[in-house]
Parts: sequence; C-alpha cells; structure tokens
Amino acid sequence: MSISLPTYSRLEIPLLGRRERVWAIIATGLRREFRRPAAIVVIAIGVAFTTITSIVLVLFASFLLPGQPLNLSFFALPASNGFVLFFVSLMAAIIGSGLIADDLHSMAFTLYLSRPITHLDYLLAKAVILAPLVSMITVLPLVITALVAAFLFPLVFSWGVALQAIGLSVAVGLLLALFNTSVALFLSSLTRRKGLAAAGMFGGNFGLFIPASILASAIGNPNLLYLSPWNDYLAVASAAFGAPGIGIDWPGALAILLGVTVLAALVTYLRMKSVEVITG
Amino acid sequence: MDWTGSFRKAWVVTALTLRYLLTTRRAIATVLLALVPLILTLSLAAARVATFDVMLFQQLMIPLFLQVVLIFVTLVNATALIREEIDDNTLPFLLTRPISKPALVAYKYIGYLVAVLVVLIPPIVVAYGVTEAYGGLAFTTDLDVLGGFLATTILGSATYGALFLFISVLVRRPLAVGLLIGFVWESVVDSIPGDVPKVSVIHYLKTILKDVIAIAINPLGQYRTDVSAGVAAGVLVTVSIALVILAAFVFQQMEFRQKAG
Amino acid sequence: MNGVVEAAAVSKWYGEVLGLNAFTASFGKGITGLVGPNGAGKSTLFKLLIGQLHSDQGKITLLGEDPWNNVPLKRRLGYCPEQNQLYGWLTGQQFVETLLRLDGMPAASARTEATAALKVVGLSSAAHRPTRGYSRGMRQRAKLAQALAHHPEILILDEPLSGADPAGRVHILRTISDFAKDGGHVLMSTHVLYEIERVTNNIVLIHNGKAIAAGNIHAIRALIDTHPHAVRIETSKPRQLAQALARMEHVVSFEFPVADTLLVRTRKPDAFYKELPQIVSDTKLDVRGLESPDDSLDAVFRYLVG
Amino acid sequence: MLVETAGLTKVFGEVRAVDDLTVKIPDGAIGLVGPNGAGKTTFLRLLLSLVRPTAGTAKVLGRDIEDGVPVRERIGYMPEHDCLIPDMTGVGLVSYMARISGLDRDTAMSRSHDVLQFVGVDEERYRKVAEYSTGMKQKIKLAQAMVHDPQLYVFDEPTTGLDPRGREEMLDLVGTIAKSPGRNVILSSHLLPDVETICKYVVILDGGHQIAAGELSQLLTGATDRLRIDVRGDRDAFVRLLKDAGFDADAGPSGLHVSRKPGLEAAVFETAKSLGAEVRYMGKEIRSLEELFLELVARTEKRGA
Repeated sequence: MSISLPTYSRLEIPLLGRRERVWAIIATGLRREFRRPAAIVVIAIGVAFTTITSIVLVLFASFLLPGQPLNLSFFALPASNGFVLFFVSLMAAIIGSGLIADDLHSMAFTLYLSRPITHLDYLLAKAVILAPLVSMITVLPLVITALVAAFLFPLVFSWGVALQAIGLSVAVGLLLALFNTSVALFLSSLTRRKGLAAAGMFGGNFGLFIPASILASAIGNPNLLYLSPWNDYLAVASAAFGAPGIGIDWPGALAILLGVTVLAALVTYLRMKSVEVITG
Repeated sequence: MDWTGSFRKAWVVTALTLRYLLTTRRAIATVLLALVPLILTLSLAAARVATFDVMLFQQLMIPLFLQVVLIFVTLVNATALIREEIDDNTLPFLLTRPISKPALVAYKYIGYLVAVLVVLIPPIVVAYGVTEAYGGLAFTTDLDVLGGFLATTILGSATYGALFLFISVLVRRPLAVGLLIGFVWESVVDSIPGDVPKVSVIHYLKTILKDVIAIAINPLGQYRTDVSAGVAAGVLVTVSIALVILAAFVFQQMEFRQKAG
Repeated sequence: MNGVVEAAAVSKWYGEVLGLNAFTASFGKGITGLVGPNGAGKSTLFKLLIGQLHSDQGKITLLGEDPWNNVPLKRRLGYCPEQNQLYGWLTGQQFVETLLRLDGMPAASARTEATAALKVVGLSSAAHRPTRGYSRGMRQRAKLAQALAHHPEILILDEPLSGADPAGRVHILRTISDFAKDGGHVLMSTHVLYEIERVTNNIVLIHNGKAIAAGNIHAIRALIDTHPHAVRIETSKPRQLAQALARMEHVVSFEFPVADTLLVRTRKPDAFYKELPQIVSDTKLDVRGLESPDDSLDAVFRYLVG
Repeated sequence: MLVETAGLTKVFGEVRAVDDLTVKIPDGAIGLVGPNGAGKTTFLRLLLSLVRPTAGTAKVLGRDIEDGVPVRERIGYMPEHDCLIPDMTGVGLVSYMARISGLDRDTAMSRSHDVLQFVGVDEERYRKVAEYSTGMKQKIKLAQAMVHDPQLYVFDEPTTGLDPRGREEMLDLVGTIAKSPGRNVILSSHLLPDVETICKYVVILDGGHQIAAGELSQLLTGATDRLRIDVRGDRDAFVRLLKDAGFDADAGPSGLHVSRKPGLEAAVFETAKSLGAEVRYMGKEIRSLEELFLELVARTEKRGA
C-alpha cells in the first residue's frame, strides 16, 4: 500500500532562512566527521600527545631551562610545541582534504548547489566544520596546560597570569587554526582526489619549514623564516607571550599569516564559482 | 615473441604514461615542488649570503630534496600508474589490448621513471651549477657532489617508485599509506638505534652520499653505516626490480569487477 | 562446440554477492542481445568473457578459448565498457589511435584506421577535441570506435545505447548491424528493449545469474505457454470472426475488451498467422486492424522476469 | 506561465550552448528533448541559476533567475549523473537535503520518511547509499528533489540506465507527480516514449535553439490516412500485387506503408492468402515522438551542416 502523492498533503510551512540551512550543513558535517574512525583517532592522539608534552615542559621547565622567568612569557613554550605543527598537518590532511574534494568526486556538489544556498554559504559551512576540529589541536592543549600550571603551582603562577595565558593561547591558537583551515580547503577544492590535497598539505607545511629553519641558522639571515608559516606563528606567539623572539618581527609574520589565509579563501571561492560540473 | 611488436607496445605505453604524468594538472604541482631547490639556491646567491657554498648546498638538499621533494614527486606519480586508472575506470581499454598485464606494469614503470627524472634532475643540476658559480668555482670542481646527488636521485626515484607502485596495486588508498611511509617512517628511522635503519631507502641513499663525496666537504661524514656505496646501490637496484616484479605478479592475479548495480 | 560463447555451469561470486550462478548457455552468432534486470549478472558475464574476471566454478570460452589472461585473444575482440570515463586529456583521434597502436599497428596505418573508425561512428567533427568535453552520447560513439577500429571478430558492448539521443541510437545501431553484416559477431547488453528488437531477434535472457532463455524472441515468446499469445483484431463483427476462428484448435480464448475489438489467445502463433488470411478472405469479414500487443521482448521480459 | 525566456544565451569558450533562446513554457508536465549537445542541460542549469547567462533574461514561476536563491527554493532538481554522498544512509541524505532547503530538523525527518515511503524505498533507507543499486539510487535522487515540496520538478534523464522494471516504477512516480495539482514537471530525456507517456507539452531544442514546441497531441497528428503493414513472407511480391490492385504501396524499414482506400484491408488478406504470406501487424501509421524528432533533427542537420 503506497500512499499516492495527492493524498499526501502539501507542505504549507514557510522555509527557514539561509542561516539555519548553513547550520544544517555544519551540524551534519561535524557529526559525520566524528563518526569516521580515522578522524577520531587523529583528534584523540593529537590532543593527548600535544597536551602531555606541553605539561611535561611546564613541570620540568625550571630544570630544563634555568633562568627562564616563570611569568607569562613562560607559556610561549607549550605554544611552540613541535607536535602542534605535525598534528595540525595530519588533521588538515586527513579531515580537511576530503571536505570539498569528496563532494567534487561524488558530484554531490551539484546537489548542494541545487539547494537554495550560495557558494559562500557552502564554503563558510565547510570552514566552520574544519576550524573547530583543527583548533582542538592548536588551542585546547595550551589552555589545559595553563590551567594545570595554575592549579599545580599556585605560588608560582597566579590565576591572573594563567587567565591571561589562556586568553592569549585562544587568540594565537585560532590564528593558526584559521590559517590551516583556509589552506586545507584551498587544496581540497583544487582536485577530485583528496589524496593529492593531503599530500599537498604535508608537502607544503614540511617543505617550507625544514629548509627555512636550516637555512636561517646556517647563514645567519633570519628573514628566510618568513617563508615558513610555522615560524611566522612562532614569532607571533612568542611576541604575544612576551618571550624572546625567534629573529623575525611579529607584525610582518602576522601580516603574512593573515594575508595567506584571506588569499587562500578568496581563491577557493573563485575556484568553486568556476567549477562547471559539465556532464554534456 | 616478435620483438618489433612488443617494442612498439612498450613505446606506446611509456609515451602514454609520460604524456599523462607530464601534461595534466598533476604535473604543475610536481614541477613547482621540484623547482624549490633551484629557487632556494638562486635566492641565496641573490642575497649575497657569505657562507653559501657546496657544504651548505648539501646541508640543505639532503633533508629538503631527498626527504621531501623526492618522496612527494615519486609518491604522486607512482600511485597514478595503476591505481588511478582503476579508480578512473579507464583500465579496461588497456586490458582489452593484446598486451600482458606484467608487460603493462613494466612499461608504465619505465614511463614513470623517465617522467620523474625529467622533473627532478634538471633543477638539482642547475642548483649545483649556481652554487659553484656563486663561489667563483668551475662547474667541475665538486663533481663528486653532483655525481652523488644524481646517483641518489636516480636510485631513490627507482626504489621509492617501485615501492609506491607495489603499494598502489595492493591497497585501495595508496596515497595515505605512501604519506605515512614517505614522510613519517623515512624521516624517523635514522634516529632509531641498531639495524632498524636498514629497512628504509633513505639509509642507503645517505650511505651512497657518504662514500661518494670527499670527506672534507661531506656533512654525512659521520653517518653510521656499515655498507659501502656499491653495496647500497646494489641493494636499491635489486629491491626496485623485486618490487616491480612483485607488483606485476599481484596485478596479474587481480580481478576487475565493476561496481554492483 | 559451435557457439561463439560456450558457458558450462559457470559461477562467480564477489564474497556473498551473486555474480553468476551455474550459468549455462551457448550463443553468440550474429547479433545477440543480452537482457536482464540490474544486477542479474550481465556485466559479470562480460568481464568473464574479456578475461578481467576468472570464474570460480565451471568453464567459459569465447571463440573457443579461455579468456583469463589470454593475450592473443584480445586481438580478436573489441570491448565497450559501460562506464563513460575516457582519457579526458586525449582527443578522440589520439584516444583511438593510441589504442590501435597497442594492437601492434604501426603509427601511420593506426592514424588512418582511427580516422576511418571515427567516421563510421559519426564522430569526425569532434575528433580533435579533448574527450573531457564530450557529452554522454559522444562518449558512447568514441567507445564504439575504439572497439571496432582493429576489425575484431566479435564486439562485446555493455549498454552501448545508454545516454545516446535518438539520432545517436539509430546511428550506433546501424553501425552495429553493418558490422554484423560483414560477418562479425556482436554481443550487446541493453535495457532499452524496443531498440534491440530493431537489430536482432536473437536474445539471451539472464536473471539471478542464470540464463533463463536463449534464442529467437518470438520462439521464446511462443514457448511461454503460461501466457498464450494474444492478438488484438479490429473488426465491425467481432463475434462472427470469433466463431470463424474457433475452428483452429490451438486458439485458447476470446475476449471482447471494447466495441469492435476481438482479443484472441492462441498457443501456436505461427499456425494462427498462417491460417488467418485464408479465414478472413473466405468469410469476407472486414478486418480493419491487427496487432499482437505482447509479441515483444518487453512482454517476454515481463512474463519471465516479472 | 511556468518559464519565460527572452534572448537567453550561454557561451562556453566558443561553444554557444544556449543561443538567443526565447520560449514561453506553460504550466503542467513539459517534455524537453533534443540531441546530445543541444543545450538541454545548460538550459536547465540556467533556470536553476546554477550558471549565470551570458545574455538575455528568464523568469521561472514568475521570479527572475537573477534572484538566485529564492528561485531554487521552489524547484526540486534530479540531476542526470550520480551525485549522492556515498557514506550517508538514504534517509540521512534525504533529510540532510531537506534541512538545506530550509526545513527544520524534525519536519525534515518526518517528510523524508513520507517521501521515501512514496518512492518505494523501504528498509534499505537505513543502509549506506554506496551499497544501493542503480534503481535505488535514482529513487533517492527523486526523493531528495521532492522532500521540500517544490512547485517545479526538474528531472534530467530520470529513467536512463534503469532496467525495464525500474523504468516502469520511475515513470509511475514521475507520472503521479505530474498529475498532482499545483505541481509542474520539466522532464528532459532521450527516451522519447517516456516523454510521450508523461508530458502534454514538448519543447525540442537543437544547437541551443528551439526547433519546435507545442502540445504533444498537435505535434503528432501524423498522416492518419496511411496504413502500416508488417508482412512475413515475400514482401516485394506483396507490394507488387497491391500496386497491381491499384493501391499506392511502398516498403519502408518498419514495414509496408499503403495509403488508405476502401477495400484495402480485404485486398491485403487476399494477397496474403494468395502468396501464403502472414500479416503480423496492420494498423494506422502512428507517428511517435521519436519519428517526429528524427525528422526535425535530420532537417536541421541538412540546413545546419
């Protein structure tokens, strides 16, 4: 017995606005990511690893770095934890690379576009799916470390310093998260094969970081560090926490980070507008 | 086995692979990355950096060229040979031609090797030339360095290519596995004590560089290895051939069913 | 062993999913239409015939040879896959030419043969455009061109008509029947049943991995005795005509669905049609129209596969 | 008026996919047919404002396509190619698409189950779409186009690739939608018998132009005064005898064609008896949409080529 359409009443309720439609994409997208085993594993290990190493830095800091003043600048250490770079790349590669590439591969992009939303809505939703996941690596560990430090060493780190550290960690962490989200979505929009986008993420992050750091130290000309986004982030983070810089001034580094973030987002938007799913 | 027929088929498959790897959008990414060493050396020369010499050239090129560029280029190209044709459903056109599957693997591998070397060798040679010229030296002063890098590029491309080709025939998502091996295992393995590094390609590449390049200007002077360059090269060649044969054998048994429906 | 295709109790499983289940048939002369619902095993059978799969059980041969990893056999067959993906970065001409040279043909003759094949399928105008921009219909023609360019003995075509527009279908069907006229064999699967009846009456009906029926459509139709053959006749005197026709003992029933129409069911359609002119002209009954609504592949398909 | 266009043009590089198209399409079930590359898909994407026109304007359901989002709120689109998200379940995908069309979470879920029930997807709706058969995927594509209850349904090749049973089911569903009040359907298909069963009005495109449009019944009023006969036996002798008997008869690919004259039918059976031939079909020469289409396309090819 199948209900034939005529007896199945027309829908008279008004449709919700574009904000709710975008939110639907975000909510469903996040739920789908958390059901993917690979994503859960990467997030869990990433957060755990980064947090533990940061806390170890805090505990043994006084032995490891004699003379390191135990004030706000101390929190620059967890922010520059090498594992953050590794896991951010891994996260963007495993989760970010498929966000748009999969829609192009399965041609579901046509379905999204046939709904009453714009290209901008689609991209915004995808960014808001990836950004919180990436910031679980760039923000969460720093915040936890600050809390642990204030809790374990109330004498050394007053709550005032800890709160200030948390605020700065969130700001700096978000900056790195936005940068990686924008670049990951840009790479994801370029190809149908998400494997290539993932390889590009790894190639880009490490391909720039390794030579920049070796070169700068080898020839004593720090300006090359600007080329590596990770070093730009370190410059901004250390300046934010008042720690000694790494040889390049933070306004320039910040400008590069924000510039690349905005540029990548713009190019992704133009690329998505021009995607003609020609089926003939 | 008529030789003209199989030679013609070899040429056609190789040319088809070359054309695919070098003229489609994928080539833009690989060529750009392969140019990074050259751009680096040019900017160093332009910046009039005092300490820029063949020693620094090697300090830079070993981690960057051998461990990032080489791996990225070989990975992206090797996985395109068979796995991508399977995913794109274009393999039936080749499989219904009078050419055996092992031959197809072999000819595609040759096409891959040529394409990868065409992309990788010119930039590294010019980079070396720029370094020597900047130091006011003749091109031939440190031929051992150039020779070392050419040997490792060729042997590295061959071995990594065979490895990623074999993985791409075995696994449905070879890029993910290749990334883990290429970027994670190969860079971590050197810091592991004992004989573990012997199970990595980079160990033999570094061994070759260590023996070939004069001790005075060799950043790998103290590299811990107990094999000679000759043996290392031998190992890499045999491993490459073995992996290609293995890939061909697995491919021979593979069945290609169309999605249900 | 005379059939182009000989299958003896062939089974093929993908894990638990059914591919073929004790498939036994002998067919393939001239043009053979392979019809059956989705998932019945058509593509599996084709993949076995071109050697991209090997059977789990039973034996299958094409042109007398075992296709699995059989290199020389590939020279004698042309295959047209169901998917529409081509080497997007090659033009139509380069696509066919490259595959021809893989058949061992020198470059010069490969070029002329490729151009000729593209002309046969009516793709000359777009021959020098990259196949990336081809529509579905043009892709079908390009696939057909690479299948017949090297003049094989048999064409194996998986849904060669899907996505082609009516003019395209007519052209593809004409190309196929010309190929058969020159002595080639054609094995084609299709869902567009009324199309295949234009080129052949020889079909293999496959369902749940088994060959239910193989041979001439009308012969098969006549064999379906659970549904005796229906013939609708337009006449001003349906009842008198019914009386006249009742003499034939193979006539089973009469119906008068609507005014001036007689629906006759008979077990032996050939005998019925042979005797009908005699009866009509003797009784001088005016018969204005005559058609057999279910003497078609569609009916055969519906009755047998349901 | 369902769709009105004025000088609508869309150019890709040097290919003029839609070329200065001015059409007025009435409400109801509309057939859109044309050879490959005639500009059908581009025309549909222009109506959905998925692509911006190079020139000209168009109105869908009274709204200008420049408005973009409001136009798409009223349209349900069933694309021709595979477009489903493989790792989602059937009901998950349909309710997801419903929410993107502006339904709240609960209404979306309830409408999804209604619609899946209607298209005949039962407990498979809980399995992942990647495991679906072609027929099942087409039903999900239809379901996602229906779930937000649009006024205009755009079906691009809904029956291509389906086996006969799947095709029959899909035609029933599309037919039911087309017949329901307040719903308009634009059906673009190469299977013209399908268009004949569903649509009343047809627009025929070729090379980006409209080469014919009108009520199906008018377009197909072929020559009723000719009879088509399918003869088994000596066809040439049959034609000769009919000609001797004063009937103008000729043999075509689909049988003999004889212009109707009194006493023709009796003569046919007389001839059949005398030759021992069989008459398998005798009826009026019905012109199918396909024959009309092939004629029109051939005529433009001669002019255009």
